[in-house]
Amino acid sequence: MSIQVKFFASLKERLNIEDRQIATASTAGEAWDIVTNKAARPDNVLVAINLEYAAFDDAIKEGDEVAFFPPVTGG
Amino acid sequence: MSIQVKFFASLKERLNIEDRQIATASTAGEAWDIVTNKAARPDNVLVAINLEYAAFDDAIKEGDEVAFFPPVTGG
Amino acid sequence: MASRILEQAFDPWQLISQHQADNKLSIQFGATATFIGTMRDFNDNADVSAMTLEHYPAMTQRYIDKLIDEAKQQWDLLDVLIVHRVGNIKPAEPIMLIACWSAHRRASLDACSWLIEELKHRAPFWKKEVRLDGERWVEKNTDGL
Amino acid sequence: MASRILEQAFDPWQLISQHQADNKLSIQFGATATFIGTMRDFNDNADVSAMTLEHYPAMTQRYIDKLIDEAKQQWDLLDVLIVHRVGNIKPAEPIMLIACWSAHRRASLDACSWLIEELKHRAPFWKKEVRLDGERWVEKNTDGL
Repeated sequence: MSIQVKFFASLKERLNIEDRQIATASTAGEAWDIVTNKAARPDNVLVAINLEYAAFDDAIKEGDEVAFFPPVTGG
Repeated sequence: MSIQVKFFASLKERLNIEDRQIATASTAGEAWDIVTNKAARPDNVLVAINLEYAAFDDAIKEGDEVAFFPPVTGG
Repeated sequence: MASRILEQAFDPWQLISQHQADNKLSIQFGATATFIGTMRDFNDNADVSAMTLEHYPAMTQRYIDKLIDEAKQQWDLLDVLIVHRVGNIKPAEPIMLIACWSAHRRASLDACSWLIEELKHRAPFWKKEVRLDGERWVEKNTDGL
Repeated sequence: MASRILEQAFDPWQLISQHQADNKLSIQFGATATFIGTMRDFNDNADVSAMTLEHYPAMTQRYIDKLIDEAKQQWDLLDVLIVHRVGNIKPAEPIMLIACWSAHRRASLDACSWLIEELKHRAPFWKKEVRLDGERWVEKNTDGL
């Protein structure tokens, strides 16, 4: 078991990271720090844990999928 | 030249008048009285003169078309 | 901009699609809002098996065109299509079609809502229902429902 | 109720017509409100020649289905169809289709407006424009325009 970390759209391009697996992390914010090597978090970055909107401080566990992305612009 | 007087929908059925020509009348209300033989005016009856909403007191002249109808229920 | 009064049943999606193809709206429109009013088979809890829509032909066409002009003055619309059925109508047949095209969504959505209410409460159409208990003129459209 | 994410261009009127034919809405619906968002060829005054719509596949489908559930809780809806395009989009191609069916007009109109804003501001899609001056991610959807 591991934690899947995903990035989308402009954030994916800017950080040049699409998809990483990490062994463990206690919060979404810690997963961000591990994968981005503590890159500054843009103010408006959105977080989803297991396909639901969440916050950087929310707890995660092994097996979870954490995603980071910019404000959405669909429709 | 004369004045064309028309009735629609439930009003046409109730009065049993669809279309009449009268020689003259000074207002829409007078046209109503002439054609209906002074039938009582329902509270909610609508009036149009030359295809535009109007009032019973509005003036009409020869060549005009005056219509009376109940509240509309389209759409 | 177009308006039509039809005595025959119509396919609303086909008419909208055709109108859009016929009118070179080009690629300036970003939003299309439509509303279709369809005949239901019940009203006020009494089964309705058919409906007759009477209108005041000369005034109806003129009034609908006037509504389209007013909508164009109030909102930034690229095109409007209004189709209204008259005559004998069976359940599940469309009665009214309104389609509004605009660059941005708010104009087409707001114009469409406004046109619905104006058509229901001001345009000279009258519905008569054929019900289990006989024919009956509809006396009043519901408010905004 | 149905939602689809499509990678190919679609004909919105054909999809709505087909959905209505496939789903036995019978004769209980009196109102259908639809909204189509289409790609324009200009935005912020810079010519846009194409667009790429990225999304978060697993979350997108789930999120749209959740929006449909929420709309059904808020309004008395008989059916909802949502289609959203992803991938490479050319000007004049539809991006989003929302169709709501209800017995009375207010439910379908209000649900349609609400779903537009939710899809624009909450569903995980991202637009990247191909412009004369290069590619650019759209940073923010306009508020209610």
